Amino acid sequence: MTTHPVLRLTGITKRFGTTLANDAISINLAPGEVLALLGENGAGKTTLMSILFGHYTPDAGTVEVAGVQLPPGKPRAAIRAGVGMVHQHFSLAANLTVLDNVMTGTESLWRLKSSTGAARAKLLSIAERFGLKVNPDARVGDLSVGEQQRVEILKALYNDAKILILDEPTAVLTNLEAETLFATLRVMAQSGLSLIFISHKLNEVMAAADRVVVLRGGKVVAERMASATSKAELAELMVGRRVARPVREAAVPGTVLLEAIDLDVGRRLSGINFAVHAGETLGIIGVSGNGQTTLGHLVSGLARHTGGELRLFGQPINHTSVRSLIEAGIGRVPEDRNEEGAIGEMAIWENAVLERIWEFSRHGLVDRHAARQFATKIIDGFDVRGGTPDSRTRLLSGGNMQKLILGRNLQNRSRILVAAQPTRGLDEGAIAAVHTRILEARRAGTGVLLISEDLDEVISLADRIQAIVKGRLSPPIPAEQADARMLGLMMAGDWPQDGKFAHAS
Amino acid sequence: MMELLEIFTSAGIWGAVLRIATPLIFGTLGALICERAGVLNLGIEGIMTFGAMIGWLTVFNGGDLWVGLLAAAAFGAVFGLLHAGMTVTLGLSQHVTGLGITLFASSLSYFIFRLAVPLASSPPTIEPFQPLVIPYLSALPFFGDALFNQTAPTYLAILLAVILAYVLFRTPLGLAVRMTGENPHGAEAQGVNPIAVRIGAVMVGSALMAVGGAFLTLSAFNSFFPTMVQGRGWVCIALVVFASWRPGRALLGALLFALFDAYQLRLQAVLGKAVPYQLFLMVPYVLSIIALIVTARRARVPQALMQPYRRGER
Amino acid sequence: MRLERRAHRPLVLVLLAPVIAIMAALAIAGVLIAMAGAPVLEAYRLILTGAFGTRLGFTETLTRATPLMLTGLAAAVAFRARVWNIGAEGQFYLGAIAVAAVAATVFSGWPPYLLIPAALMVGAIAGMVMLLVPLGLRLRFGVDEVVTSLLLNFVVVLFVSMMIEGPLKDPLAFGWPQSIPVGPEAMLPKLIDRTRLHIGLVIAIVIAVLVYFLQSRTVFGMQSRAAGLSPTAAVFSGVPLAKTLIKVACLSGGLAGLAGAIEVMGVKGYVTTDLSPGYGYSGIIVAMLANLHPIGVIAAALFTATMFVGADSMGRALGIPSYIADMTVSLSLLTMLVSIFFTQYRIRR
Amino acid sequence: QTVIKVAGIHASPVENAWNSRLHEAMLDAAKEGLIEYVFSEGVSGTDYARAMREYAEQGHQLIVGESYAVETEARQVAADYPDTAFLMGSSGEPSGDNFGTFGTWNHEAAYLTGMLAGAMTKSNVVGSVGAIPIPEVNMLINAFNLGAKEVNPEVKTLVAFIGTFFDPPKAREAGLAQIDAGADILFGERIGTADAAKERGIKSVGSLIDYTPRYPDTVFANAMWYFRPLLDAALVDVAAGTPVGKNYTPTSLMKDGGNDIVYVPDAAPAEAVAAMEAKRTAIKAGEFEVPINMEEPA
Ligand SMILES: Nc1ncnc2c1ncn2[C@@H]1O[C@H](COP(=O)(O)OP(=O)(O)OP(=O)(O)O)[C@@H](O)[C@H]1O
Ligand SMILES: Nc1ncnc2c1ncn2[C@@H]1O[C@H](COP(=O)(O)OP(=O)(O)OP(=O)(O)O)[C@@H](O)[C@H]1O
Ligand SMILES: [Mg+2]
Ligand SMILES: [Mg+2]
Repeated sequence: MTTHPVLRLTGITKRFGTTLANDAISINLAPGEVLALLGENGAGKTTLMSILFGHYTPDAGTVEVAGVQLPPGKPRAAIRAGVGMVHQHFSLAANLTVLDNVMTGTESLWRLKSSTGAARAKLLSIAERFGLKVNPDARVGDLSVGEQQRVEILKALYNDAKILILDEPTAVLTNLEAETLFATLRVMAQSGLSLIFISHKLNEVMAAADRVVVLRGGKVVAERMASATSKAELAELMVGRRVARPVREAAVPGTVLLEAIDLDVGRRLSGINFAVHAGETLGIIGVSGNGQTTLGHLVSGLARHTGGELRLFGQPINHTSVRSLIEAGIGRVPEDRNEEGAIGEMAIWENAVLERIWEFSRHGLVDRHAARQFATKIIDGFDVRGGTPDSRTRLLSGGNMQKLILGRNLQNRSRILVAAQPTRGLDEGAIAAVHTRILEARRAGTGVLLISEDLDEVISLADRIQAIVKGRLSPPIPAEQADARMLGLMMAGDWPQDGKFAHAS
Repeated sequence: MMELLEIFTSAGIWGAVLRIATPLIFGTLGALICERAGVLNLGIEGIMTFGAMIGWLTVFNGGDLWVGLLAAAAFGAVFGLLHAGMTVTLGLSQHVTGLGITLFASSLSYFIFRLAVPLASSPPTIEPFQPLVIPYLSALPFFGDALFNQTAPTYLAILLAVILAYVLFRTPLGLAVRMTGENPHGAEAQGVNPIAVRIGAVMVGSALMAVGGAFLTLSAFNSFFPTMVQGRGWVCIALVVFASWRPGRALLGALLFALFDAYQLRLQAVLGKAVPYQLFLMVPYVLSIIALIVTARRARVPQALMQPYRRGER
Repeated sequence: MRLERRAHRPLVLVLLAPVIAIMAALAIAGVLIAMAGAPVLEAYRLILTGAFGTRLGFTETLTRATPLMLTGLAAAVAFRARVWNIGAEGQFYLGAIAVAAVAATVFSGWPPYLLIPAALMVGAIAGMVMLLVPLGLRLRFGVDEVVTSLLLNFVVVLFVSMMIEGPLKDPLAFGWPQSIPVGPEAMLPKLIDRTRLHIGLVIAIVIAVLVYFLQSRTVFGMQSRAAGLSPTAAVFSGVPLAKTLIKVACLSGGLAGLAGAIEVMGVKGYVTTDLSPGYGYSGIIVAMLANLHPIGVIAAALFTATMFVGADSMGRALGIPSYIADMTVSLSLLTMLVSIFFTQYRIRR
Repeated sequence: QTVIKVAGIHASPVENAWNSRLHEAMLDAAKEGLIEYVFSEGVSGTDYARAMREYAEQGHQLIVGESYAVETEARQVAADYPDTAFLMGSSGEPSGDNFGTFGTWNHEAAYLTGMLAGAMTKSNVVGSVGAIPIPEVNMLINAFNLGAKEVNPEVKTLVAFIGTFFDPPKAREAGLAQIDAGADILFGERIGTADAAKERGIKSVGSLIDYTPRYPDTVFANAMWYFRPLLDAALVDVAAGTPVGKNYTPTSLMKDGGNDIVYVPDAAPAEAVAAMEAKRTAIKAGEFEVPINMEEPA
């Protein structure tokens, strides 16, 4: 490409306290180009994009769009210059409508009347053109995550973005949704839009990007044309050493540990059947909104079944509570580690013991010594980096927080591990670490219930796979028979009604 | 028992409702603007007091009544700026700052009043707003007395509720305010400066609160007394929640509250001391709580209410 | 120019912050004092001697700090668990009136060593009940307790007024609305004779230490903090959310109720509707100044009381309007908030 | 003759009608060179005892104020400072040698205003707006009602309490409510009541201070109360060194100039004025005693 760049970042440097988040980063973007920005958690990707968009003021460096330098720290100027951004953490107002969200800031604040009609028409026409269907009057809080993602993109496009930045747009999407998204993005690129996207999913990067820039520790460490690199190389560039996801060996399933028989949870789960064996991983896949959260909550002690039977070690159990399940040996990894998994403002040691506080207290008094020791063991044993037992948990990166959560569950070897979306948003190195731990636990005889929307993850970890669709569970198929097409069909609800796949064991 | 209902058929009670409601309408709309932008302003009680004092003092020193209202608004905005400077720019606790401002603004009002006004046996008076005669309407039987025999600020208050509803829901500025109250990060991402919006909203809101206070000394009465605001500010804070953050319902809520107040005053005349008067005085508060229970599930609290927004922090 | 969180709080600043805050507040108050035509430096000296310089000033400062410590603790305990108790004023009054109702009637004739603890208990329970109402409404109906607890303050004060003009009216007070006295047996022993300083101060300090212990060392402390910081995560960790919040409310409301009981039994002897000059509201400010730390509450309450008693006495000595006291207090609260903030943040560029 | 150092402690701001009576009397005395006067206002119940002690320690010889909300504590303070004299508005008894009390007795004047009102009312309904039903307010309203009934047995009396001492707009609303209920003459124990009367063009009666200048066409009579006789009596005792621990209330009676009616002569019918004046003379001569009824008026 010989045309001169639509975007030029020169020498961007940004420091947060003692962290050097961006260190003299320079990047160009050509018209119609799709650039992937890759890097470990905390490499500085979001920071860089926030500077480009004007959220943060850089300590040094400049941003030029189409040859014109943007004033630092002015999102409005960036928007005017044609930069659109889809944030890693959605910046939507749940209580407002889609149209309200899209229209905010698009008109002069001192106009006496919003041109709602024109805005609606424009929104619908953009939605039409790029195949991003939405209802402009829906309340955003009522939309699914995938739909909210669409609104985020529409927001950027509505402002006539020429450069679109997407910060981990697929982190919360299913493969299917992600594929649709990338198809849309390709169309956009062809019509002249330039794109930067951030992702931890190497498949996506390889499939969608023209060029890849890799950040590490705030520096650009490599730049590759997508056609001239491989997933393995990218992974190594990111982490700085060779990483490979562990490979699952054949399972030796033992007795049934946890079993559901025709189980209902209100109207959200109905008539589901599954069985988790010792030393085996059962994977549950599905598109979000079909009942995974409820299933995860049920086996975590947060929801109760209203019909059917739940058996733990062969014994039917009627009411579950968090404590009873933990005491019975169930380890739980929640799907949202920031919301449910840990309390950012509390110390690491507190988060390590909170859910099993009775083991670390006597007569209502917390045994802080024992609790700190436990935390230290997790930190050492599970390679949790970036904190001591007494530091605030918020300081940990996503991957390390996830290791802490896994660690507190596996330190004293759980008999059953429920892992919901265990690697959501994690970088390649962290994913490998988490997967290794899960496989280790399985090898040691733990029965794992893996609930995930990431097909690759399920295929590589699970021994048997079931799909969840509209609150119902498909019958299991062995992982050996699973391929993307087959799983795709299952997630669409396409399975024989007699409950058996013809070729299932 | 008929007597209890007959009270409602007198024009007097409806006129009283509008009068009693007026300071509440101003105050509630002011608090509503602040909260829509995400800032709880518990400074209201003190700001109303200051408005009552400074509005009156301006007129006492020869200013026009409208100049008095403007002075109140201006000083209200200054206290708003103080509140915003602490809670928006610095992100300090909104409760505490607000309570601190209430204490400061009220004591400062009394202090200034004491220094500025010579001691007299009964507080000096000004010539307050007179009822605005509206051609034809004021002459209507019953309705003329009930609805169209008010001073100009009362009509202004009602008009303001309508204007505010329009601004909030039909203009880009209103959308920016609502977005800021729901998700300041979202506002920022769309090129709206949430800090500026919040500061502006708190200043405007506080100005209205002060005007509500000034109504007490420039229309409802003609002198300033220390402590004369008598908790009306707190009632406004409750009314905002009661109104689910909607100007129209705020108007309604203020009128309803005033109706209870007007009714209980008249009820005393009918029932005498058969029932402790405190029970009547409790009614508006208790009803507000009941209303909150009824509307709680439906109310959409601005999501970012009381959450400080600091640029570049996550 | 923007604000940046400091990695750690420099000790020098932490120590300097209150000093700077007080100086700033006094500087602003100085302008107002000068406006009133009084000598400013003399005024400063009088504030100091007013609060500490005499036996009277010193004991009055401590007396005034006592209820503030308790209502400050009430707010600190609740806010830590994100229970927004703005209703300490009402809990204070209900605690007070409850004591007045039982001390000289139900408990009459009891020996002081039984009567006093029992009466204090009754006050605390009344305060608890008063906070359980808004908390119950929140848990059951999702009603925001900021507003309900605030509104209940007015209901309680009216209720108290009804009681002291009705069933609890003191027949010997010639019709003036005040409650029957708690009686001499129920009065808390004085710490120093011929002053108002009473044993309540010791009770408040001991309780602050206990609360500190409770919050930092016990399961309840940890769980209530978790419930406050992140209800979802707390539930996931098996923290019984409702139960924990109810306990928090009992503690917080109980402390505010106790404050009312102690004020009646320590100072006044009976209840009127001006028993509290806003102790419930000031408690919130005290708690925030203390950064919700129970031991800090002791210091913050002392500070607030010092400013008030000192400025009040100064105003009286110089003959400037007595509102100067409230002004000085509120100014120093506001400047204190700001200066504490700058121990945590710095301004860059 | 030595100048006596006097300190006033007002629970309310000195604008409050009752406090203003004390305040003005003391200001006048100071102007005449009889006393040196300092004061605190808006002193809450919690702070009241401290204010007393501070003034006592500063060496003020006479402390004037109101102990309604702090009866017990105030007497304790007096006991702790035996060399200081206290003169307190109080519903209780004097105590010791140095704690004297007084009540606010302008009920006689209120009775006389009631006589005028009873004669003047056309609707035969008169209303009173009070703060809260405390003895001295009750006594006043009862006397007013009794006076009205004496000349007009048909008259119906309305009473409203606004539940607070300080909310003039509320007093005004209460007044309006009574007008709506038929009253055509209002007795305003609270400021604000006359505003309602003025607004509706009816007549009104003031209490404690002379409201006629403030509402010239509305307030035709006032039940005045004078603090000066009380103050003078106490000052005499202080100067002479005789104990002040006694009840000074009788000094409030009309015959001693402690209260009286002030009215606009041609506002009321001549025969009503004549009847009232006759009663006034009788009271002053000690021939008629206005009944004291401290019960809450019905
Ligand atoms: N507002 C902030 N204040 C302090 N530190 C910050 C802030 N934003 C980012 N950081 C730190 O800067 C570094 C880079 O963060 P950034 O969010 O850019 O990483 P990232 O590459 O986007 O990571 P991820 O893949 O997890 O999204 C991290 O160490 C992070 O903790
Ligand atoms: N409390 C509830 N009341 C009624 N319906 C609910 C409730 N919670 C969830 N649902 C509905 O039940 C279905 C399954 O919900 P669930 O949250 O378990 O889905 P999910 O697959 O975990 O979704 P996601 O991945 O988006 O979190 C959805 O259609 C959801 O809208
Ligand atoms: Mg990121
Ligand atoms: Mg879900």
